[in-house]
Amino acid sequence: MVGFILKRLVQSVFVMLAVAFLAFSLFRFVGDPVSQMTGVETSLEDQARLREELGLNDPFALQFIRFAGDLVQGDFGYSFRTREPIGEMLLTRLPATLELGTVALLISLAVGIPAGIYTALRPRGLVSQSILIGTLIGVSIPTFVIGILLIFLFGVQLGWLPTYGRGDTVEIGWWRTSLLSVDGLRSLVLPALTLGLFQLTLTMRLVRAQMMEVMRTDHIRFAIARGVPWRRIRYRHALPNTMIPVVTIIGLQFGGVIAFSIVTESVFQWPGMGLLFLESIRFVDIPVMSVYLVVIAFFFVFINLLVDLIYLAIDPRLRVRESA
Amino acid sequence: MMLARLMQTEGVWLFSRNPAAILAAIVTIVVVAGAVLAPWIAPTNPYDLSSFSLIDGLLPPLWEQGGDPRFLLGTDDQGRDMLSSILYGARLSLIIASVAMGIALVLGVSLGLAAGFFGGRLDAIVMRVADVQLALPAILTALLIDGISRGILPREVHDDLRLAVITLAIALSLWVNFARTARASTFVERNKDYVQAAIMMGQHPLRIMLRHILPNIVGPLLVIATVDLASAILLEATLSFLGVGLPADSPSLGTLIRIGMQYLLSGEWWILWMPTVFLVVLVVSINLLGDFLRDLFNPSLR
Amino acid sequence: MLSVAGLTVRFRHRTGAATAVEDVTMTVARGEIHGLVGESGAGKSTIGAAIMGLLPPAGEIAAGDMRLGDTDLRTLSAAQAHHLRGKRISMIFQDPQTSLDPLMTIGDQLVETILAHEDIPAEAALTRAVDLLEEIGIANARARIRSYPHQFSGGMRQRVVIALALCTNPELIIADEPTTALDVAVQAQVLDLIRKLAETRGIGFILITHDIGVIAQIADRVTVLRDGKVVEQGDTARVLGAPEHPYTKALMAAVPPLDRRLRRFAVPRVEGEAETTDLTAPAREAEDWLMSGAGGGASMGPALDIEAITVRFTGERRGLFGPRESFVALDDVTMSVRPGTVMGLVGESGSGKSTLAKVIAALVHPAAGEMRLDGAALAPMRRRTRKDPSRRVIQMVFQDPYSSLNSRHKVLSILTEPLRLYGLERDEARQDRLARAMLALVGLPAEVADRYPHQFSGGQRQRIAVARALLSRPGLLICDEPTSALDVSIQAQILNLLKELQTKFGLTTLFISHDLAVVRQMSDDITVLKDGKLVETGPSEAFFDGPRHAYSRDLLAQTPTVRFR
Amino acid sequence: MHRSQPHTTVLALSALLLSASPAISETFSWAGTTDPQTMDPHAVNAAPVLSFLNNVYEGLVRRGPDMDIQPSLATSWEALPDGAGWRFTLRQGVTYHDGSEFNADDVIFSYERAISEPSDVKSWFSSITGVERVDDYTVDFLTSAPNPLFPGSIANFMILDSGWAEANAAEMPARDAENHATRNANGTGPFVLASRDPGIETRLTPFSGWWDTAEHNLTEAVFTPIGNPATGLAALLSGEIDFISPIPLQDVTQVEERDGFKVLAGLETRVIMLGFGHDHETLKYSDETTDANPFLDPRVRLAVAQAIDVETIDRVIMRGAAEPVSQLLPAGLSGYSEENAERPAFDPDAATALLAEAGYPDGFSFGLMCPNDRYINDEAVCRAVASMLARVGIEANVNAMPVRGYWDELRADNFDMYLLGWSPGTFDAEHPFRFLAHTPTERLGTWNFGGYSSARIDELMTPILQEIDPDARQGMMDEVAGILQDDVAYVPLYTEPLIWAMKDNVEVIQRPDNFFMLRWVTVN
Repeated sequence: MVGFILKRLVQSVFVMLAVAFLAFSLFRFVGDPVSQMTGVETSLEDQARLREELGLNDPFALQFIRFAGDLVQGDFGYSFRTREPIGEMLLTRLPATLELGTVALLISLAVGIPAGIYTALRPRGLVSQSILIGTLIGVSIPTFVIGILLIFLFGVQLGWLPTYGRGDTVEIGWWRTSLLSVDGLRSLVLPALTLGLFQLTLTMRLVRAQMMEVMRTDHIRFAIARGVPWRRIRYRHALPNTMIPVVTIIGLQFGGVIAFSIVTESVFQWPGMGLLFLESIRFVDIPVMSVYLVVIAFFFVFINLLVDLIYLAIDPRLRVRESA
Repeated sequence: MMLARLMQTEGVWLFSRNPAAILAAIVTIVVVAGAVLAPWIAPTNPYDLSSFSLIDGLLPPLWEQGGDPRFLLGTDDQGRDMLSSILYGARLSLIIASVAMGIALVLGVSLGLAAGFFGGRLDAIVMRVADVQLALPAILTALLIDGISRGILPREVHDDLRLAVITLAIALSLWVNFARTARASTFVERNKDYVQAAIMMGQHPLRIMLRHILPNIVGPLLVIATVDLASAILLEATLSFLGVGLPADSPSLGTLIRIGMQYLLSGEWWILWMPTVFLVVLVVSINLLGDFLRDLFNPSLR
Repeated sequence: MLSVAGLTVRFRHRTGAATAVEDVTMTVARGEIHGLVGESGAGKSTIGAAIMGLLPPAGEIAAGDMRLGDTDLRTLSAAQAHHLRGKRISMIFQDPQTSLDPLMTIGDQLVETILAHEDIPAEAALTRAVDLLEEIGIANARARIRSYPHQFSGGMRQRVVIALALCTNPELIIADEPTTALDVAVQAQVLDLIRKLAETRGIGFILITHDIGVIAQIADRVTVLRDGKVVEQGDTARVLGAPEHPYTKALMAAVPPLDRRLRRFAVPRVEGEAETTDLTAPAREAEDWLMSGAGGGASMGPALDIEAITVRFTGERRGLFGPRESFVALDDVTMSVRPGTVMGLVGESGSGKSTLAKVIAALVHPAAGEMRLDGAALAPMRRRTRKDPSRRVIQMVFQDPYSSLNSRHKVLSILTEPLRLYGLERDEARQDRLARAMLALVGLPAEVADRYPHQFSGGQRQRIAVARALLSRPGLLICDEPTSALDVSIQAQILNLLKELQTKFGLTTLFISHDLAVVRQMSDDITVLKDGKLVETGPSEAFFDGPRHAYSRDLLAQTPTVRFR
Repeated sequence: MHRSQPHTTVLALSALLLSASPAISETFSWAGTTDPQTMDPHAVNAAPVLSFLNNVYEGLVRRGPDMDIQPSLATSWEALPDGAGWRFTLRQGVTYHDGSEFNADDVIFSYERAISEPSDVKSWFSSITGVERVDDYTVDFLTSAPNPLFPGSIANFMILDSGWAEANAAEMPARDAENHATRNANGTGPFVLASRDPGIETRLTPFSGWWDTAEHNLTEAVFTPIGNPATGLAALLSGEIDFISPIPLQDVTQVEERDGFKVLAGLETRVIMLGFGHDHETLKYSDETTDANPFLDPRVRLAVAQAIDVETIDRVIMRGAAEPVSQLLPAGLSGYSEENAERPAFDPDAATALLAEAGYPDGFSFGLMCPNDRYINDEAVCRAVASMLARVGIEANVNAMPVRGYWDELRADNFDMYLLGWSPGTFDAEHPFRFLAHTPTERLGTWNFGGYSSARIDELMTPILQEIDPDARQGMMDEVAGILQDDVAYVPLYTEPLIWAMKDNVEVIQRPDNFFMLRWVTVN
């Protein structure tokens, strides 16, 4: 079990290194950093000087090590476009994206799991069928279309909810949250829904499949044969056994959430990292792109480590390892 | 071959009593046919500049007031026939999606097979690479690849390669699925006696993987292929929406939708909704087929 | 107490309905153990499910009635039926590994079951659970009750399962193959336990099994089923001792006796095969081909010597930097198989017998030790090249006939594979001929070559597997539990087939089985393994007449036998 | 969104100050597509930045509602004898937002800063040889040759407080790393930078100590960049913002039809035109014609002009909001040539004939370069042009790309024909002439990508720049315009419309250069 965690840690480090390397090559070889930083009117000598300053003439390996080192120390360099320190840029955007992603994920779980259970327990029922078809259509409509539709329905036509941005935010230290003000929460609804919908369908279908598998296992059949009350069978026996694989998937889903938050943020003008990333792509702001890359990878890896721990917590077979 | 057999027995029977699947199949066939035959059945060729005229711009669909019999689904801001654009667009989207899916399939399955069969270090490496890929979700990968190619390729080259870039990007974000599934099922098959027998008899690993294992893991792969085809189409659309998709003179469904977005409010609703509805219908039916296959290959869910 | 009359169960299929159980009538009295015996597809389990009211959706009770005491089981509402389950009828499943919820302590599972049926405080339920565990022989139950299923061994787990079935004092317990997944030693204990419970608590048992030995050991009365119909019913001693119905007779004849070695089994004419492989023309052709391989004349398989073979499996890392746990599967095993004879290899699960086979077949690499084939060194896995001649000489017949044949390939291509691989026959037409001939030799019609494996029964598949092995002109044949997945009558046929081929071609054979009775029928010599160590090895008859080692004696003692003559 | 703490006090303060103004309004929030990437007036020479900073910083001169030059930090200015340069008399008693005094040193400092190496606005001072401090409130800008237009050309040259800049180590515009001036500002302008959240929102509050009397009645102004046009429009219609610019043309009617909203559609001064590769020996992007460049033949260029139906482009793509033009600048601006007001009529047949006559009876193919995010519906226009040209038999391979990099492509001569929009910075014909018509040199014709060259125009350039007498000047202007039209050096298409959408209760002044001046905004 310790070995298990150790292994995952090593793997995570590997992943991070690989991504950092990607990011670095991106930063180093896509376009010329110097010509990016300097205007058309900068003289060649100045460029050469800058090149030297930035250490772009040093051996590749050395540069990478420096790059990685800076990252580890939280020095992310400066944006080509706005000249701002990327660390700060991301930090100001981070809360927005995390809050959006988390809420979306919560929505997807809060709705997806029950729906999955329901459709698993009544697979032939009319409701289940319609839910299934519904979600199927849900995944088939591009996220951005859904987003725009929601905006025009609830924002413009009904005027119930804000159409863009985060609304009022409250600052707790450097963390700027929109969870503590009514306006903020209202602005969160539409983006979170848009983002959550896709994950929701995934979660639901997964839970459904797992649950149906579990309901067929011997220990459930035995529980039935022992006359254990149905709800206990479903929620005390079947559900936990269902959740084990589901938990792991949720970790992977986080990747999806981040990815789609790019789309959602661009639709709702949500001031998160995704929006920043899109802009950096539009203006070929390589440093921002590469750092964003690293940050995302970090979160992904981190979440999945977390998931592994949860996994250990809920599965006794991994927790205790002696056998009579 | 194995599919063929499946179809003539179990499959067909289940299929025949699954209206959703039948409907989906029909729709898919019709759409795909329409897309493939676009050059022959489309009223006009949207790529041929002289074939349309700005004069016909923004005409509503036939049934709408002011519709023009020449343009069943109306025209866009350039005076292009929507129907033709959609057919050609679907064609492009399907080409991109299926090529990307194909690449992902070959890449992922071969890696997965090898990893699952040989295990050990190879397996570890492949899976770590997969992890890295997973850490960079589909859209991100696609955006990056596009961004990179913008950076390193001269512009006109990049524009010529745009199709390739998009396809590659999508493929890269899809291969992991195949790899993981192939690996998992290979692990299972590898320990079955028939593979053990083959190994014991000293057959060539390549032969064992391709002749023996592969045919036995086609099922789950097929399911993934279907679902991924759908998500590939969506991904392409999303990329186009984010502006890294295909240029407007060779519009894919996604590009059409992106263009249509400008007319969401303006009253020329058909420019947005015709392609969107088309896309959704297509994807839904492909997904339905995917579901059907999944149930087919996973009897316990029946 | 339980009376079933004229029970008929139908299953709806895509091709109409099939009758799984037809007009079955039986009764179970308090404290009676009623054996329900029959081969796969006989409908034993369906009867159990019907009584429990747990038929799968496709199944429906078409006729007959079932009463438990004065309650009519058929008229119960779903809710009533569910309440009755556990309260009055309970069930024991085959595999203790999977019948318990892995995420719940056995205590919780016991308590939950008790509380489900009785309105008593949780503490009371807990104490009863503990007592119960004590009663069914789980030491230090008070502590163990807080452990999770995976912390118990197979036998202990089956005891827990039984405890769960018992904890609400049901009148009737349906035990569906309760010992099939267990080793003989454990099986004996579990059976004793059931016996005891029947006597002390007066619980009626329906004991569903395919193993006549088990029935013979503990059942008071027995019902023999075939194709869903009752063939014979009555006191165990009577039915098994003096069977009236030919099927029962055949069944009994097919049961390998532990006390003597038969030349061959008198097998009932079931399935489509020719009873003996009386040599048809093609069969003879195949035979000649096999003979011709070894330079004409009655060939002799090679001698196999195994010296100090040790196999380690490395497992999880222990601590952060601790060493990997490594588990010794085979510990310094030395034995040898005389040319052209059958060596029986017996031992409980985990004794390492299959590992040994895999080492010889180069599927597992030994940590130490040497192997010799006719005196010539036999390279271990990592050093055995694909072109190594021994690859052809050593062939294997696997336990599970369902997974040993690639279901995606036609039988023909499965069979011709060795011919191509070892370049024994270059000519396609000839390969085809030979493959079909070989089918004839193992007693299958030639045309089956054009079918796919899934179109065959287990027995037929095993015959195909044998044919495949023969088609590489083997000298050493390894049979890893070749019959343990088969019904007794089929087992008999396969054993006959193997015997014949072995004697005919003088194949050196390593015959692995957990069933001493089967081994006795097959082997000239015998080797006993326990926890990877060699217990004893020597001539078979001597072993069965007087095993030297204590462990061997227990093994013999615990193997259920059928003696009613 | 995030409220700044001193908000309420500011409110009270400004309320007190604006007691003159009609009604007390609350926060005014407006949106645009792009965020000003810096608050440093010399770091980036781009419309979004300059437009925004004009509310915070001020120059020596400023432009009025109809682009007329008004005194700002300079009360008056006069040309030094024999074209030695210009003398500016500075306004006294002007204070910066931080309260410090404005004087000549700041002007000189700002000049030094503006021509420093990292600065992006050096070009404004290409004609300046030096700046001299006469006294605390008088400064001389010295030129080598007479430069009558100089005062008009520096309306966007904004003055920083030298003290503040030095105190915050912002003596130079930021280049690789940001400096204090990137996110902070200390100008003399009507609005104070209250809070800055790059890419998210920027808050301005009225400057109590402004030297001029405020015409606006705002207590706070919030700018939010909204990239997605649909979202932006939604934000306006849902009442979350008061003003947005631009909105998609096709949505104009929608907005107008809704009550509570209005659209201000004025004409911008920007002229959209097609340019040719006059100095290209061959076509770069032709599928067949690789040995020659047909566009060298004026008849072919004229054919192009005649083949394009500007009216239809205006009707369908520009929704009738554009105005066809015949010259490089819209009618009404100084230097516009009345006698060349006619543009070649739309006449496909004539065009076909011309092409045949020029030796291309069955046409040819070529590359049309086009931005896709610079001008209103720019890509759509290019495609329309392409399809119109296709009808007279010449096939344009449209290559649309983001404006980032577009100019580099043009400078690299990667085009056969290109789309260009030009707004005369000085609001005088000399501006386009100087940049587009003059043969490319170090300082002149710098945007004449096609390398069009006319000896006559070149020799007229200097006089035009130096001539003071209006009639004589206009004479020369007319001649230049005539030459350009006869040569069909460019094919002017139309002037771009300015589309501003706002709530009914918002009153703004739409200046032709599309700068949004808060000081003219009133909310009733």
